[in-house]
Amino acid sequence: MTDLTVSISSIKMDNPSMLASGILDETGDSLLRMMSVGAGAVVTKSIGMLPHDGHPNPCIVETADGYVNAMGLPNPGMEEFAEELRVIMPTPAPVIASIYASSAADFATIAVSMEEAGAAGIELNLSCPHASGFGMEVGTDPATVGSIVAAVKDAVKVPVMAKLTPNTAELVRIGKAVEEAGGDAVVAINTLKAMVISPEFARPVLSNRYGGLSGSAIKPVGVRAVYDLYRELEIPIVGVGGICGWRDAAEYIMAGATCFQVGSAVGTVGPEVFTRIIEGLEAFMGEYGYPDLDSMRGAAHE
Amino acid sequence: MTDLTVSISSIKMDNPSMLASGILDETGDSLLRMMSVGAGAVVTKSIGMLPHDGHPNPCIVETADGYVNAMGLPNPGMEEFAEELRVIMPTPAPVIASIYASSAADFATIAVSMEEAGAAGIELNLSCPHASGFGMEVGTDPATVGSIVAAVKDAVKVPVMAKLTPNTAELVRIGKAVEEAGGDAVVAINTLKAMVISPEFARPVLSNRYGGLSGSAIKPVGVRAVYDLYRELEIPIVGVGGICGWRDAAEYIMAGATCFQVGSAVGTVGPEVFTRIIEGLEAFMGEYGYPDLDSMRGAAHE
Amino acid sequence: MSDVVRIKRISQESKDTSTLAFDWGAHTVPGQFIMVWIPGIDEIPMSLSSTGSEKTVTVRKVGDATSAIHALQEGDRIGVRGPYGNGFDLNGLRTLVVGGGVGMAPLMPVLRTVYADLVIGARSADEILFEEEARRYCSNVEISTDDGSLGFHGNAVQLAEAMMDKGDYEQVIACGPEVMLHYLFQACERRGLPCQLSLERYMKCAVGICGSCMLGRERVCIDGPVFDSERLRMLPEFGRSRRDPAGRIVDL
Amino acid sequence: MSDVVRIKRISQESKDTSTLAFDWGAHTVPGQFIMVWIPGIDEIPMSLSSTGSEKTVTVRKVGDATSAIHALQEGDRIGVRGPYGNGFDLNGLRTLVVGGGVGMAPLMPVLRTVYADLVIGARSADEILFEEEARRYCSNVEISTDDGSLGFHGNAVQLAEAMMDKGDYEQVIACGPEVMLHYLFQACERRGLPCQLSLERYMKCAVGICGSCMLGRERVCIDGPVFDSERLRMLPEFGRSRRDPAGRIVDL
Ligand SMILES: Cc1cc2nc3c(=O)[nH]c(=O)nc-3n(C[C@H](O)[C@H](O)[C@H](O)COP(=O)(O)OP(=O)(O)OC[C@H]3O[C@@H](n4cnc5c(N)ncnc54)[C@H](O)[C@@H]3O)c2cc1C
Ligand SMILES: Cc1cc2nc3c(=O)[nH]c(=O)nc-3n(C[C@H](O)[C@H](O)[C@H](O)COP(=O)(O)OP(=O)(O)OC[C@H]3O[C@@H](n4cnc5c(N)ncnc54)[C@H](O)[C@@H]3O)c2cc1C
Ligand SMILES: Cc1cc2nc3c(=O)[nH]c(=O)nc-3n(C[C@H](O)[C@H](O)[C@H](O)COP(=O)(O)O)c2cc1C
Ligand SMILES: Cc1cc2nc3c(=O)[nH]c(=O)nc-3n(C[C@H](O)[C@H](O)[C@H](O)COP(=O)(O)O)c2cc1C
Ligand code: FES
Ligand code: FES
Repeated sequence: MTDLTVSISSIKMDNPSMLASGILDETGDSLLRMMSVGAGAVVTKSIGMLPHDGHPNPCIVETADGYVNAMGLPNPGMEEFAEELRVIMPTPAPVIASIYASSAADFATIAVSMEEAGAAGIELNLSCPHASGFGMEVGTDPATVGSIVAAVKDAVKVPVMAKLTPNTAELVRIGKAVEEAGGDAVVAINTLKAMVISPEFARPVLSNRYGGLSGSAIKPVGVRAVYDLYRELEIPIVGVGGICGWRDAAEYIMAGATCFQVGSAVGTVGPEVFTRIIEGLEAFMGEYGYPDLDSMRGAAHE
Repeated sequence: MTDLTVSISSIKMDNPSMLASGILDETGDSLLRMMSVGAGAVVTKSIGMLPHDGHPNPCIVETADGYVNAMGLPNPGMEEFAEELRVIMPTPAPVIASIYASSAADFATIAVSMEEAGAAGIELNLSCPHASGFGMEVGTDPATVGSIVAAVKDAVKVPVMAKLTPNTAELVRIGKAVEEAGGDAVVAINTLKAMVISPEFARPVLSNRYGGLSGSAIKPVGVRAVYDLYRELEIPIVGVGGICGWRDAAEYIMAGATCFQVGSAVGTVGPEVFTRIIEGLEAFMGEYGYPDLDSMRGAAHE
Repeated sequence: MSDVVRIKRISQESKDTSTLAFDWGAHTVPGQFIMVWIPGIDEIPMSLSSTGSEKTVTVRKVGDATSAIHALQEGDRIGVRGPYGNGFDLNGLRTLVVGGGVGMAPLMPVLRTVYADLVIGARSADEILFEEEARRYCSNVEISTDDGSLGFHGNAVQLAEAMMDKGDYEQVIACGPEVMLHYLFQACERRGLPCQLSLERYMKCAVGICGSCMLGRERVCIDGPVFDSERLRMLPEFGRSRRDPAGRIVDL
Repeated sequence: MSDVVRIKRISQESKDTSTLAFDWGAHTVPGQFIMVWIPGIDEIPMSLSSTGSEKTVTVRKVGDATSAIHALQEGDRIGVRGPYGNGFDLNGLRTLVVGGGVGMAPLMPVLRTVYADLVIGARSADEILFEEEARRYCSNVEISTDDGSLGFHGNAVQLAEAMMDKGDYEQVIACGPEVMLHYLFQACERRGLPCQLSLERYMKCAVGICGSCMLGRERVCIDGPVFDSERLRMLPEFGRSRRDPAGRIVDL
């Protein structure tokens, strides 16, 4: 029997798959739906202090092998979203609240509100590449990252994970800063800073001009990032970027990921992608003699 | 009539397409072949002081939308390659010699040898993501980059372009360093640092473990890089990354590129990709009223 | 599929509604929609009111983006991507089609494909859309206006109910304001008549990942926009509330 | 297409040559090759010696990677990617097939498909490959050995020339050491007989981008490995020089 259970500190999961932040996770019902198709945990849309519409349309472009998006962190705000969570609690799988803010204090405030509403963990969005004053802009400096992680760890009891940007040569240093500040896990990667231009209209397509590239296109970059992090960090790594089948998930786990997240493939494959990945992973582990995830994790490093 | 001619300092081209370094450009005959299918200029394989076998196989992986490669800079060395060039001179299109070295002095030595052999320009490979002591490792520090550019500029009369790595948040600063050191152009982007793992064999596929992602997958990242550079630099920008059709080329030009290079598409589409891109670009420019490349360049910034 | 198309023809359908025609090769089915990009303004969902190789959208002017569309000239270009959504299930059942206002748009490809009776509802006579063309396909076209300026004086649901009671329809296909659709649904439920209703929610990605168009557990952009009775019953929000662009609950 | 396959069966063909069979769904044509990955050792090009849904490669032990392949057991796994290359043009002409040494490998799928006469050449009797199977497909199988231990005493080209002069062949298809192929090509040119020869060069990418396999202006991996007389005439390097992994010119 293959054992797919896994945990990140106190977050216990039936399987290592998580819904990535920003994907069908702005409402309670959508979170429940993703649990029903097999997600081992779900991460919410990144939630801020106040309601926010996000960038005007167009905020997504379909590319050959993924998406370039600049949603601009739309969210109903901490208070209204806490209510969404309260309504669905208790849930069949853990809910991890992704949060964003422009100061350590605000991060802590939102984290507390999410914990109170039932979140089993907090994911700090330190990596959104297309929101000024937030995301990546706070997430490329190791000291700032450390102070945010420390502030949130002080404020809540649930595990705190930090989501990192790949748009830097300093990825591992920032991961170290998370670890040193007491973070429970790092999540890598967020989207790659990107742009799509319309030749006919001679302008960037996205209203925000810049966006973030996700989907299969970025998988080899994400796998590399996780591999790099695993060499230097002790805390668990959650791998994300371009996973759309069990092979991709297996690559991330062998690179060193404890869990993995699926985002774009919910669109390109469909929500059932979770069921398929988990079934495929289980079959692979059975055939290749991995009794559990521990035995497989980091296997590509040997 | 649409005018497709363009120049980078003294390098005059019939059209703005260039063969990217590392693609069918290790022998004189292969360079001639790429000119025959329409490349406006060709960039050679990156040449070092001494012959080098490169990394053992496997050194390439085909991904959904591109390649991950770690050739490891195989090349016959400066002397033998200079001979390849001498044999084919004069050529119907300019040959730009890509060179790599681990010190500014070596860069200058190789550049001189290439100039003497007939190269119309020099491209400094400051960006290969998978060769220790070379490439990206010398190309992520603005001061080092500046000193290499200055040394090569001192040594040769032909234009000198510096090829930048996208694996850094400092891209624009490094571009600035090239400009300040007297570089004639920047080339962006080289491949994204990446890895592919084989689940079945529980190991990275490439013998070098790390490789560089190229092809359609990276186009939105390359376009963004060129857009960023164009905002800050005065010198011309050569765009490269994922171009496989005229639309892609048009995106780069509108982002601010003076010329563009095509690499992976020579494999995925075929060498005729040059003819097709140029024809498509000409038709587009005719239909949308761009008499020449100047009128189109940077159009997405307005 | 994302493209730039050139507007071939513009027809004024009523004082605030126009149809724009363009050639676009994408294969589409009745009930699907596209995202229309008006550079510098917005990108908005629009049902296809023709689904052949010549496509049309029929646009009611209600705000910035739709006004910008109304300002376009023949020969101008727009960005389109899609088609998105599931479309209607054209199953051969005897069908009553009910269109309210610009909700007629996605119903036109249905009427061109299946033989059905039709109710067109609007506030007043000058807002009735596609009557002439519809009469070419349908034996029985009935009109309702809120102000009684044409046809039945009252709303489309009342008229449709009367027709359901007379006729022997096996299903109802409809599009229009959600409140109308909600009453229509209840009328059908009372009669045990299955429905296919095309709904709207605020759309951003249209590809089923952003979650802005959620209606209960359903993504209107990809699981919809057409919902059948079975799914409608599981959607307590239907007819009651929607989400604004920030994801907040707003009463209808 | 990149896959991991499990070796079903290993057959020893001669003292230094074995055939490995595995199931692999890729559609391939006679004359194509694959890249075989032996993790931790190397990845090398190998012709397919069977191109059905069960594929085989026939490997001569000459160095590290081929020795590692010879050390594999049934049930072991290898990585494969491909198929690559153009393959032979099986055009219905009366054909003489000439195989030298392990050059027989890509010719076996040809012999299974077309009706041809065959010359098998090797240094000595115990290095003759596939004779038994070939006799099942070919009316006329002739053997040459350098040491005269079996069949014609001499090289395959001499034997082939004799057969060309007797027979009324319309083309020659061959694979083997390049020096042999070069002489064979000249023999054919003298007789005005078109050839299709499968050549080898050092391969890294196999997808036509790295340039390591250049032969003049041709990429052996994708424009080849099979070249016809017309293209062979344009390749002054053919039979004379090749490139080493660094791209340096090396005499053959
Ligand atoms: C699947 C679908 C099909 C549609 N088909 C048609 C059609 O065929 N003809 C037609 O005239 N209208 C159609 N609409 C409605 C149309 O999208 C809106 O009228 C239009 O977006 C209004 O934009 P505006 O900028 O002019 O108005 P605004 O002033 O910006 O908005 C007016 C109202 O339009 C709606 N709206 C605005 N943006 C969006 C958006 N991105 N997604 C959904 N709703 C939005 C909101 O309810 C808003 O309150 C459809 C909507 C959907 C979801
Ligand atoms: C298209 C093609 C089809 C081939 N088909 C067959 C076949 O069916 N059966 C068979 O036994 N052999 C075949 N070969 C030759 C086979 O690839 C080499 O024998 C093998 O690579 C040797 O590897 P090694 O490590 O054992 O020997 P090494 O000691 O590494 O090398 C011995 C010689 O093999 C050649 N070689 C090594 N690596 C490569 C490489 N990457 N690409 C090309 N040549 C290389 C070189 O000439 C080298 O000098 C084919 C080669 C090509 C190009
Ligand atoms: C439409 C969309 C919205 C996203 N929103 C968020 C977000 O709010 N917070 C966040 O941390 N990441 C967000 N992301 C990034 C994803 O969580 C994920 O890191 C990225 O898409 C790579 O994974 P994928 O290739 O599986 O999509 C978003 C991605 C997409 C495509
Ligand atoms: C097989 C291969 C070899 C390459 N070798 C070099 C090289 O020697 N020097 C260099 O500067 N770039 C090299 N590159 C990078 C390309 O020149 C180019 O920057 C990159 O592939 C992105 O362009 P593309 O998407 O069009 O391939 C190589 C790329 C590939 C795929
Ligand atoms: S509009 Fe994004 S999920 Fe429907
Ligand atoms: S092996 Fe790379 S081009 Fe042929």
